[in-house]
Amino acid sequence: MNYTLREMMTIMAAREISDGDIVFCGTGISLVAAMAAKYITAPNSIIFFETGAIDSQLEEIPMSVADPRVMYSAASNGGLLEAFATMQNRITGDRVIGILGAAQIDKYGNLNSTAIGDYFRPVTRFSGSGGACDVASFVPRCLIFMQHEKRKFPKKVDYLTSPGYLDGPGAREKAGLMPGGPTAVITNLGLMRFDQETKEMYLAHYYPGTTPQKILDNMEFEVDISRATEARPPTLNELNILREKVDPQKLIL
Amino acid sequence: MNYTLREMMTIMAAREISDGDIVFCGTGISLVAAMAAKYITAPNSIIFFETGAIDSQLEEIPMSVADPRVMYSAASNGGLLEAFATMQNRITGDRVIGILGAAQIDKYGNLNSTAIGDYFRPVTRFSGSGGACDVASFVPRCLIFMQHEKRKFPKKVDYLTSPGYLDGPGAREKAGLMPGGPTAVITNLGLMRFDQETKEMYLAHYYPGTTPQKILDNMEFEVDISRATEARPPTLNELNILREKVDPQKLIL
Amino acid sequence: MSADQGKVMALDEAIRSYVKDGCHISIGGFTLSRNPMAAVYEIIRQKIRGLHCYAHSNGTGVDELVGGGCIAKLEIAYGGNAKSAPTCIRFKTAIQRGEIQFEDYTNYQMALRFHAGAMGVPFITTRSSFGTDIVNKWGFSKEMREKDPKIPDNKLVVLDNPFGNWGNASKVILIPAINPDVTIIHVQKADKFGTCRMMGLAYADVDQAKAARNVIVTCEELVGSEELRAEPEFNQIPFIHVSAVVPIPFGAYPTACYRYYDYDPQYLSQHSAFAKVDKLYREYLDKFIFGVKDHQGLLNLVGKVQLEKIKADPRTGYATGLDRK
Amino acid sequence: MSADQGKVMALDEAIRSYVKDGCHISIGGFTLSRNPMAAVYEIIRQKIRGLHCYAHSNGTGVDELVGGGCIAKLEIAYGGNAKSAPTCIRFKTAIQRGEIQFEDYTNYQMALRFHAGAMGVPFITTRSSFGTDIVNKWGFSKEMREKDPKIPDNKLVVLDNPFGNWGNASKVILIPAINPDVTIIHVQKADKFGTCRMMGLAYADVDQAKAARNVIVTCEELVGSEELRAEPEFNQIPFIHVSAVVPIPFGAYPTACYRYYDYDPQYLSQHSAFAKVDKLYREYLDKFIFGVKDHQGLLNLVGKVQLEKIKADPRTGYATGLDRK
Repeated sequence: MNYTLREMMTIMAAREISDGDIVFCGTGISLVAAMAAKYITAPNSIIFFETGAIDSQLEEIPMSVADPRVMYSAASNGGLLEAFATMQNRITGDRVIGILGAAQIDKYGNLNSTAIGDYFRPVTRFSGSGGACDVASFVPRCLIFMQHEKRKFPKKVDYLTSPGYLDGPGAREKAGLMPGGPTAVITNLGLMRFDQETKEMYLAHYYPGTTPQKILDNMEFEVDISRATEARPPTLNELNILREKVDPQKLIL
Repeated sequence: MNYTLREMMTIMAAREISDGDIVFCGTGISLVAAMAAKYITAPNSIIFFETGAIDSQLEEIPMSVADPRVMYSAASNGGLLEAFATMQNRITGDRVIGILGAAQIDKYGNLNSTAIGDYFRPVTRFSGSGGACDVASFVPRCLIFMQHEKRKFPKKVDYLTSPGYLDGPGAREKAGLMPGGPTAVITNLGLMRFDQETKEMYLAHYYPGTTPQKILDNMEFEVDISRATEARPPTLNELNILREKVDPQKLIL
Repeated sequence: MSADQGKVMALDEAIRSYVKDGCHISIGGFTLSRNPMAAVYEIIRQKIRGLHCYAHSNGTGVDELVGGGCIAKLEIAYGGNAKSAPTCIRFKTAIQRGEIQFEDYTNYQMALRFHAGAMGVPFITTRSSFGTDIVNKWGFSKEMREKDPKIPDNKLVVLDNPFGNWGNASKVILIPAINPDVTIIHVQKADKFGTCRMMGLAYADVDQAKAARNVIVTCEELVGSEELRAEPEFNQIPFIHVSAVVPIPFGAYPTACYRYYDYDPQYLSQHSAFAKVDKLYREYLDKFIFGVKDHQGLLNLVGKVQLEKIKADPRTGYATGLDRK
Repeated sequence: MSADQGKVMALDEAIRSYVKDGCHISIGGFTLSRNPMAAVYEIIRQKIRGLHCYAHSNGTGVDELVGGGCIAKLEIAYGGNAKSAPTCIRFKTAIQRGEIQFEDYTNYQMALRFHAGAMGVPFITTRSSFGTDIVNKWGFSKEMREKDPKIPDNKLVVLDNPFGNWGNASKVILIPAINPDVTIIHVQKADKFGTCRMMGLAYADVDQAKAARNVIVTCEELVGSEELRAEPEFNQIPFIHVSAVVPIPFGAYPTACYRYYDYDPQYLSQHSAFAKVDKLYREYLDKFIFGVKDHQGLLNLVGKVQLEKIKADPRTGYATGLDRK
């Protein structure tokens, strides 16, 4: 069966979402994954946006978290304060799974979405945290989308925008953060998780057609590949959902 | 012309309100004073309540600041957080005049509305601060309604619920409070103000039919009476406003 | 819980499930408006004991809980209830007799404490109450605080402003968050999943709900989700915060529910007369609370004629011209 | 100002009165929705310089202010604008060239900073960003901060929880309040005194307005006070916070205004193409901003056909089926 790598990534993420989860979404592929999950594994998951929309009825794909499409028929339309409080608050926050992206990630899952090079005179400036640092600070589980390229998996991020496990076991708690941290990094080549003990990234799954070694070749730091298995490709049903129900206009995929 | 002492007190308070003031109101006589001011000196004053109603259209007199009558046709109906922020915030807070009452007041205008006797096993327990301490902490001007009785003007209040000038000049600032403090104490016998320098209460006006000495006899502490003049009684117009426009049902007066 | 039914429950079941002896509780509303009175009376009826109650100015409801013997500890800003009880009578009596432990705050502070709880921070800042006994007199001792993990170690903390004179403030007061085990509110409209639409003033209901581990919503009307979702910006509480939804017409009676009914001045002033005398108050409880099966039973005692009198005028939202003397 | 007219002003007069060279400013909206674009373009047209701008994610508006040369200092959480500019192009260019001073925060932190400003406290608490460069890297140096009384002495402060482990938090981050000299927001409906009704998401507009010394409200429709006062609980901003009211249909264009019109994907993607090349961007400014007298002039260049395409569908509130590729 034919499928694109973006479709594969989307399905890998969708499978990480459990029924009843409150899914913090950005736009693009992360949103498509959250929308797909509602048809696949998690019919009662709730999509919500940092702008304050909760359980939006997404008849069309929003291009921004402030897109009027997120406002339509939501359970409530609040504002930024309410949205982030939902995550900072342990009562609702513990039910949230975040989906983030970044320009760089290190082996502890720390993210850079601010700048490459010097902070004051960067080679490349990106958008900055937005709500990413907040989400990464607050919620117990995070999925991270990345493109697998050496420069995007450096030994040290140029700017630490959003906390992963900082510098290893116990570091989040010591710094003052809530427990939590990234649960999976989903790239165009495979899916990585973090070791329970060391908090270091390891390869959990490689996609059909690639190899653990090829993945290592695309990272600056080394990860354990001993636990890696081949990922299960998207099913026909999953692909139909993506293509027919979630993004029929092909805005994202 | 005949008038009651409560009418006199109400008019004395109403005259303290300037046009454009935002008037923080409780209920009872303080509310009637604020309503009367809109007909007399301050047509553009704005009545607002700690419950969050701003510029309510008071067709009937509310019996509580949570009475549905304060909600009708307001500019906005918020909540407690918004109401108190309006006063704590210097931008709007500096325009607010508060009207309070209490069980005890000392010479620096500190108020007790919590308990007489020991805090833990009081002889008489009152309602407590409500929003009074907040208002007294935040706003630059406060009017205070009191009954003139010795036990209500003690040397020291049994419990300091709402700050006046604490223990004198500079004490508010030293404690961390914003500048401000009570501007007038209006009783059934006269009107007291606070000396610019000493921050101590002094008698500014005594009502027709009473004397400064009689007022002194009704206080535990001594106040300067050298500046006292006789108060101007309510005019016919003022009385008509009270009786016909503000409280025709005689719920308060 | 089936999807069809959503979170809809009977009141007695909801109270039994979420309001346990000794739990920390807050109720919505303010003085004589939108208190969840049906729920309050059910708590009394179920003889729940030892509650730790957080209140800003929840007059009618908290006074009944005190009078009903349900409350052991009370953190409160205001125990008054308008003309019929400038100081709530059972509250006053209980404190004067040393029957409950209590601690005083201000209304803004209590609202901020719920706000901090809803936000998920341990404390929040204010500039209210410097130099007063609100700061200096603690109702709960340091020892008691340190022994009980459900009470913060300090009542309030004064902190020098670490940002210099930013905001023209040399100091601030830090006040600890509240996260009740359960909050009960009464709203005009809710759907079966718990999304709420309140009309008129919201007081501190939204933060009280969002701060709580469990939330019981009683409502005048159970409406379809599509009605509420037509204007999501006016739904103050989304369903994710709510544990149980209980439709109860007149669920705030004898307090007011804006656009539905006014407070009942007759019930409240009779209540005050009863509350002043222990024996009469016991008789009142026996007749109006223990003597009936549920809130409808109380409403039956009050009678249709009286309920008709307090019906809200559609223009003003209250009972225009109601005799309130 | 006469009572008849309320606070209604022409846009150029409102900008001239309240937006001065070097003043501290914030604008409402979020990325491609409800930015006060007519006001932004008027600021550029009036060649106001040296602004200190506070932004969470005010994508379109802030990027134009940067591109228009109006901003000297920028405190910001997010400089992105959806598909057409994942990183806002003039923002990116200005930072890479060292043309503006800037400092990074998170979206929640910026929202909280406005909240603290609205509340009137010098700082507020959060648990976001421990251990990150948001805390460790300051855009504005300690020296610069101490010299400028309009910038707080610290970017952020980490404080040990003085309430023990209350809230399961060992530490908190304190973030300083923002009180802009002026905030400009665009809303769906306002009355002539400045009471506002927003539809859809409010973002952080309410706190941005309440935190500011002066507030300019631009609105799609100027409506009678009685219309807004029929449901006061849904008016997010009462008039007491507002200095000027400017009715401007399509005042948020090319960003969206829920229930009125969608964002214009065509304008935004063309804009991105212009923004990538200095010369083209100058030509764009010359034609669309400086080349027209006012916002209506810009709308005329865009043309009625295009504006018709983005008109909101009454059911969904946006332009259903709009080509957004």
